[in-house]
Amino acid sequence: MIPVNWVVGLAAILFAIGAIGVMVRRNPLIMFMSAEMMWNAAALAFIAFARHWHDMSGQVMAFLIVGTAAAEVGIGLAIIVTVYHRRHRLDVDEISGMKN
Amino acid sequence: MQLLTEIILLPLIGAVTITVFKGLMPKKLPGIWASSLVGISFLLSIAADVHLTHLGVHHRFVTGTLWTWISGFGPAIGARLYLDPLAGIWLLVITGIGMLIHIYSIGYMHDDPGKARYFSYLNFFIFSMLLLVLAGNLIVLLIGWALVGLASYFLIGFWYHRPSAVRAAKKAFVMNTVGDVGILLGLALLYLHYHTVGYPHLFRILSAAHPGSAFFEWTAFLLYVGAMAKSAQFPLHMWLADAMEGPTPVSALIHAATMVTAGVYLMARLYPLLRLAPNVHYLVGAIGAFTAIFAASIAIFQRDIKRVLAYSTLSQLGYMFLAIGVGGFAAGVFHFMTHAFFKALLFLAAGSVIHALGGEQDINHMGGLFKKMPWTMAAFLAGTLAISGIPPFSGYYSKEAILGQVFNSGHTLLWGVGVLTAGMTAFYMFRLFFITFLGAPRDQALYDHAHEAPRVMTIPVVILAVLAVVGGFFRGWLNRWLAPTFALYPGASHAGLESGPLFGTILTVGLAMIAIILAYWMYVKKGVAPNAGSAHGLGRQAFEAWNLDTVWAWLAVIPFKTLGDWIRPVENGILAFVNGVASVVWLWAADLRPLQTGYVRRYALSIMVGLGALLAFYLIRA
Amino acid sequence: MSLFHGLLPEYIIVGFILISLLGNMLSRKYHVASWLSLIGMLSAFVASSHLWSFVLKPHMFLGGGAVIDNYSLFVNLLVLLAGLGTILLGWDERRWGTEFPVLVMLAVLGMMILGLAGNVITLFLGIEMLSLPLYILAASTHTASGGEAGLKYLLLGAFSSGILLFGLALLYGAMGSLAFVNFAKTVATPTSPLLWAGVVLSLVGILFKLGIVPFHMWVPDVYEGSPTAVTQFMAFGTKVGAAAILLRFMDFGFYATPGWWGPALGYLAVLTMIVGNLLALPQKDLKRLLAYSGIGHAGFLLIGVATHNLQGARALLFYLLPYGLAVLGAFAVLSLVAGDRDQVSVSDLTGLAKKRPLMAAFFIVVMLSFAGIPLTGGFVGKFYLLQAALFANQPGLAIGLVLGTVLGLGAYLRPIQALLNNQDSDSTAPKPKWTLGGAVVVVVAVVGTIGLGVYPTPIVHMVNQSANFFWLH
Amino acid sequence: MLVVWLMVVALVGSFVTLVVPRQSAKMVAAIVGAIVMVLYIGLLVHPGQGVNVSWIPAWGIRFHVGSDGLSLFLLGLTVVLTEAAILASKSAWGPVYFFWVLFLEFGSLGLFSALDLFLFYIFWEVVLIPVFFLLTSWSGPKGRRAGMKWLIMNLFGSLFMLIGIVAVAVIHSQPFGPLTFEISKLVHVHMDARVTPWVFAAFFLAFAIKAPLWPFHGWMPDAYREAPAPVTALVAGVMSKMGLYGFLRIMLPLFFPEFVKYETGLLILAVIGLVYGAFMALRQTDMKMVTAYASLSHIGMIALGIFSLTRAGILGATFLMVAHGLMVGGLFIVLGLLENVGGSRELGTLRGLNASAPRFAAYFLFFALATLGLPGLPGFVGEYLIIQGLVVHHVVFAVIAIIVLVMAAWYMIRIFQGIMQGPQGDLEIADLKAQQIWWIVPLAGLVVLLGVWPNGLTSHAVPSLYHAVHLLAGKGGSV
Amino acid sequence: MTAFIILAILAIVGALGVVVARQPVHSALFLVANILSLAILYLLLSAEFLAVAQVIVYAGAIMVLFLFVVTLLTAGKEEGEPKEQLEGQRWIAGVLAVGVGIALAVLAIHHPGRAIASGLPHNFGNLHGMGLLLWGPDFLYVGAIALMLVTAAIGVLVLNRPVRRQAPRPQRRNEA
Repeated sequence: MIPVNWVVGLAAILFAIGAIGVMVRRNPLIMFMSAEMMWNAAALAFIAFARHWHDMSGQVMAFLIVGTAAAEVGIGLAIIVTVYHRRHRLDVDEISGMKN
Repeated sequence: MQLLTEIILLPLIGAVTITVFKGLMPKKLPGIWASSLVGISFLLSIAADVHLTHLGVHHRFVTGTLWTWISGFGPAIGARLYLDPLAGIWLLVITGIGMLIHIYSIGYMHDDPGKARYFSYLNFFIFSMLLLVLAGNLIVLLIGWALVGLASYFLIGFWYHRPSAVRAAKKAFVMNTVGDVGILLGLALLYLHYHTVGYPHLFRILSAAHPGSAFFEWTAFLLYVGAMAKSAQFPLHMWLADAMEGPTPVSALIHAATMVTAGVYLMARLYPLLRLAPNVHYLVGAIGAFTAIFAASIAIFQRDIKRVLAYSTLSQLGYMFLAIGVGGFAAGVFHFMTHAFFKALLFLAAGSVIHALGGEQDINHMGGLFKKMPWTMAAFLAGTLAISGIPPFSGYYSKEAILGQVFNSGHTLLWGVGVLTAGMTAFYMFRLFFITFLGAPRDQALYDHAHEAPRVMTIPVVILAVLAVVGGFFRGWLNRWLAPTFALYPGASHAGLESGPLFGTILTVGLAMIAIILAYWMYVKKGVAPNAGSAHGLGRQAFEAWNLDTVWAWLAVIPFKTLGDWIRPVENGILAFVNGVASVVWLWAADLRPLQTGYVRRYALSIMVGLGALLAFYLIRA
Repeated sequence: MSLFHGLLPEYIIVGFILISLLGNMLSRKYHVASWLSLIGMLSAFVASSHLWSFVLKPHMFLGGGAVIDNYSLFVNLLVLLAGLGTILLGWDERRWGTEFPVLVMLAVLGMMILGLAGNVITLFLGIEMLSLPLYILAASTHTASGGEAGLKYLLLGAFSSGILLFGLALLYGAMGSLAFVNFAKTVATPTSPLLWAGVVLSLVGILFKLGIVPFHMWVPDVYEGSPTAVTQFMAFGTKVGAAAILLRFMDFGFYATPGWWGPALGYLAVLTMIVGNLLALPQKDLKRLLAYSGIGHAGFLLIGVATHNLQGARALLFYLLPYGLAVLGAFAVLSLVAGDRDQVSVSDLTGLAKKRPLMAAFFIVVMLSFAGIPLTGGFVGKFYLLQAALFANQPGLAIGLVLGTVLGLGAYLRPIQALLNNQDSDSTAPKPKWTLGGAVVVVVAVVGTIGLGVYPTPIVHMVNQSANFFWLH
Repeated sequence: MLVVWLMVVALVGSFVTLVVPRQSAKMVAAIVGAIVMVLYIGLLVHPGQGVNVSWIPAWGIRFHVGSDGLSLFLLGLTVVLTEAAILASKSAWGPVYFFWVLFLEFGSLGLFSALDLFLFYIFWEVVLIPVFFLLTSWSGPKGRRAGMKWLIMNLFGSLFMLIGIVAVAVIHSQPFGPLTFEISKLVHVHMDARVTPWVFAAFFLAFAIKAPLWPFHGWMPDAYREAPAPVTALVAGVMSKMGLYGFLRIMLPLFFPEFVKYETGLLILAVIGLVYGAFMALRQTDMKMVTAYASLSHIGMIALGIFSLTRAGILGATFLMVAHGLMVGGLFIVLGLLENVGGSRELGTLRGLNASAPRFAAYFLFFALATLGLPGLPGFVGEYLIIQGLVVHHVVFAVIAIIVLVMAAWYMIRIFQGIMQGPQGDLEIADLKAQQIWWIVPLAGLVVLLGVWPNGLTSHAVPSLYHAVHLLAGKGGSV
Repeated sequence: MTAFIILAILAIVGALGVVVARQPVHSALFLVANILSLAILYLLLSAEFLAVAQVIVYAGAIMVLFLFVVTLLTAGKEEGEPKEQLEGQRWIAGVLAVGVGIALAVLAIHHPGRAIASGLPHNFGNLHGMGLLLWGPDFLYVGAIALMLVTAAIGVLVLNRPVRRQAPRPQRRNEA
């Protein structure tokens, strides 16, 4: 028997690590991966709670998260490619022309 | 009532028509038109006074409301007119002398390009003065009061291209406004307490009141401030001498005969109120006496023919107020009447001289004119004798009446001042007369050009001379005429004309005679220069009117201007505050802008910060 | 009423998306897709209006996942308006290709889903469906700023969606259900920490879309970098969607316990109103200026939620319309002035009143509506919000609204004065050209703005009806 | 009903000026103004019931307009001054200018006839807009700044008033009553003692800024200086009355106890403005600024009358509002024409003009005299009534007020003489031609009429005034 | 419990690896590890279907896509990140995220929950159960996902179209 609360705790930690990734890394791909990790953490929490409540709608939600993530990754990677395919470095800080 | 309306409106019609149609009128028409309108007004005034005599003694007034002037905050105030014997005297003097001066002006202003404008102003003045005198309540009186001030402003500044005239006009206007607002506040107080400012009603209420409360003192004082400003009592007197910048007939009419006596009128009118305010009542007399001797002291040293007359006017006004101050209302009115005659006469005669000398007013350039202008000289002499109080000229009677009453009332000090002033008056008037008409010509070129005035100018002068000579004989008639007015006021024991002790008369007349002889000795025999004594020392101070202009400037003008300058930084501060708020907002915005760094990771961090803050917020609240 | 009937507008949009895709394959003519989407959205508009009278009582489907009521229909109408405006403004923008109308319709669909969302799943799906096409549209100009806009939007969007999802998960954990209806039933008692942690996280996700300070940072950059028509769509449509879901989420799901979530939103609202309008002041780029003003307006909208009363919900709904109309008008004029460029600075407007008086007049009207001057819809909206704030006994919100409005006024007056300025105008610069689509949008916006300002009664009635979801409990 | 027609004609007319040919815009505007005037005369004859229809029923907002004695003459002021401003404007300023002027008339008419607080507020802000545009487009870069300041400052105040309005309505509707914005109903609102001062302050701020009372006049110098003269006339003549009208129409009935409570403070504020404006006017060398600060001083005087909380004072304020509008409006118009021909407003540059331009001098002097409160002209009537009101409880303020009257004579005569009299300068200007300014004669006539027969106004104003301030009875004193 | 701890450590290590790894390829590989350990965790949480979906979709499809793009974009380019330039970014981000994470974790762990006594329902989380839901009442959600995938397809199409900078505005009369 897996302690559901602990699983959610794990999800929270993964979520935090993902957040750090987004804020700290400068490589857009890694940032994007970190964001995906946050989504994954949320999916994990949903599944854990679904188990806790004996309610499958949480799992449906998790499934939808996975599906959406797929679509989002498709678009995201396309954007990253268009932005970076001519650039020297994968550095998100270089993309800061608009400010103030 | 209708008669009163017509009397008032005729001059107004004149003023309006001349203003509007002056472009269309032939050159001579405005003068004739204006004079004839005032003449008709004069005839109507006589009719109105005659009408008064048919009324019962205890009901001798005509009054009525033309329309409701204002209502809504208490009992309505009407546009009221009121004629009683007191006003009747003024009515006659205003229209009568006004008419003469109009006629005189036709000659005097013959060559002036602005004469149409002049006559419209003059007519406007007559209208305003009539409104003042015939007012049936204090509000209408105040309107007339201010309008005569305005007319005086117009006429003083008639030659508006002269800076001195402009300055004098401004001074007159502002000082008169001081008087206006005094009356305004006084009448507001009266209305507050009695819910009326209409005449017979107000008199009745005041007559029933008991003297001594501070309210009466204040009200009376405020109204007296109005009279003070208009009648140029010390310390609000400086405008009058400067007012001589206007054409001379104007000085005769406004600044000698009529307008400046409005204060006397007001004080006489408010006799019941003064009775209730003994302190102010005494103040009126004291200031009157002081003004009289003060002005006389200045007049002795003046070199300008009109200025001498102006200060003598001041001095005589002081006499009138002195009379009122001791309760001699009838005496005051009497002196007003005779003064109107002889002072108008003096001014017009002086005007003839000035006219003859091509505008020269400095007596240093005059002398020996009696040969060239006999009529004028005779008239001037009559006036001078009258003002000096030599019997049997009119001035003697009125001055005697005043001094007698002062003596009888027990104000010995004031009486002494009055007597002394009488002597001084005789001195400076004869100084003026001797220097102007006798002796050798001081300026040959001017003298050669001098000529007797045209008939249109001499005739009014002669008529006035006759009046100045015989005016004193109206004494008994006046006493009877005014009795019903003062009979309306209770406790009017001293109102009628009285005569003083014989030694007083002898003293006064004797002093005057000595003064005349002294003047003759000095200016004819010894040929002392007119400006001798005014070069330095006390004489210079007196010549400069004791420098009260400077005092006033230091007391009022400069503080006000300085305050204005002090306020300027405050204003700049307020404006800067508004702009400052704007720039602070702008700076704030500029300070916030760099937070938008353009780095996407910073944006993410900002979201995280928000998240953390929200979580903390709930954690703390939970 | 069946689910199919209730979802008719959505189905119509889906249908037209598919038809357009098909059409794109068959014909590469640009205007085919535009016409299709135009027809599609108009029919959806008609369908939504048609449904209006059927849903006087809310209908719930999918176990509470979809709520068809006047509220959702009103949101539909607003969103479709935004979509129609975008299509018309982008009518001649051939460079975006035939996919542009399809993407707009997809985003519109997402916004419509947000309007009817009744559970966590539809909330999430709606937000993602709204965002994904917008990521593409933002990046679609192939310029540096377009790419930057797309990238920033994408990364931050993914980040905030992650937060949102985690919050929703926590909520689910606390409630045991995904439907807002059940939240409302469960939450009546004092709350567990897990619950409010979930609320906070999901709020962050939604407020991010709405552009509330401090989650607003993406807004100016994305607005500036995106093509003008798309910016308009973001400013209007996204706000509608986000505000709609925020309102439903908080006022419906957590109606019973307003006291503990209201104040924070109030503070955020005041902060947003002031910061947004303040930063709009010094902007030189017109789109950026409007972006910051959009942030400020998000603050105004948030008042409607923070008051957590019926008036607030109504006022928010009402305010969306005049705000949207003003956005339509402003961006339409902007795109006309911009011509082929994507950047318009305030000084580009100089002398517009001389060159195109009517265009200038219309621009002035919408600017005044932003500023909340009477006889424009913006004023009525602000008035309603103020009413809500005071009914809720929260004068602080009212004062914040006033300060924000005054600051905003300062920002809006600058373009107005620029276009009235004849002295400094560059007479050689070409006159902006009217386009048919732009003209239609501007006229509709201006007529609507003034109409709302002069006689708002019908819309007020609609709005009051729409906010009835509030009384479900 | 007629009052609505006035507004409709002004509004429709304003749009008509936009579509007619450019050169005939002024004529069309003048005709529209004249039609409004004719309608207004009809209104004078049959004041009528006004209109009261539901507008936004959900919030209990009604389109309720009407004219009673309090507003009737302010409507007249608007109508007359607008026509004068149109006639005094240059045809070259173009149709949009006249559009805004007529639009301003529309707004002002609406404001003065609104009996619903919401409607009042609508018009309150609507009138701000035309002035902003007139300042922005018809004057230089400084005008743009002035316009910005004008709009932002006024809006700042009025938005707080909006909070106040809504607060009053909301409080009135508690608990569970329907909302209403009818002034006559809101009068009966019971507010919590902690809330009232704030609501009071909210209203006060808006009215004080618009009037402007000292020290809320930060926008005033710039706006008055930069605006075209006819616009200045409208702002000083009509718009400054709106704030004061607000005091009378809204604040007095709503907040009478607060007025009693803060009376001394309010009086001090007003009296500072009175004195301050006079001192500033005394030290200005720009003739327009003299008038501007004189206007500030007069606003202080009117406010003094209102805050005296006596019948006479309030009646005087009502009267002076109308009279001051006509007088100062006329003065600004004349000064504007003078500036057009003289090319300057400075005291030193312009001097001794009477010789070349006697008509100018005459009109200038007439309006200057009226403004300084010469008895016989309406300024005096108002000032008398206000002083009559002040002496009831506040003699000190009455004394200060009369001192300022003397100063008024001083600064007005100073500026008049400086420009018109004295030795003639190098400048010779063309005098007014009759066809240029025939219309100012009726305006002057109106001023004279008001001064000679003030009862025509006051007797009409009184019933509604006492209705508006019926609470005065509680304070005692019929004066 | 042991299994959970092991999986948790694996997942956390994977996650940390993503954030720490210097090269994107390594990050992607760490993410795969993380995802796989999570998939196993799903199994333990009675979510068989999702475990499978996680492996197929995430590890199989998404990560492959990532790796593909990584190689596409990093090929022939300088690797590694320059030093942090934003002042305090790491520090504040770390503190905040760790704080938030710990707070959430603590909250979650201490959440009392309401234990449901009865066993899991039939078909809980397996293919059958999910199928019944996804092809039954929740089909519309799946439709939405489908539309999103379409969007993604369109997006890729649009974004990688040949660039036409400053395309001229179409002239109306030409069209006619």
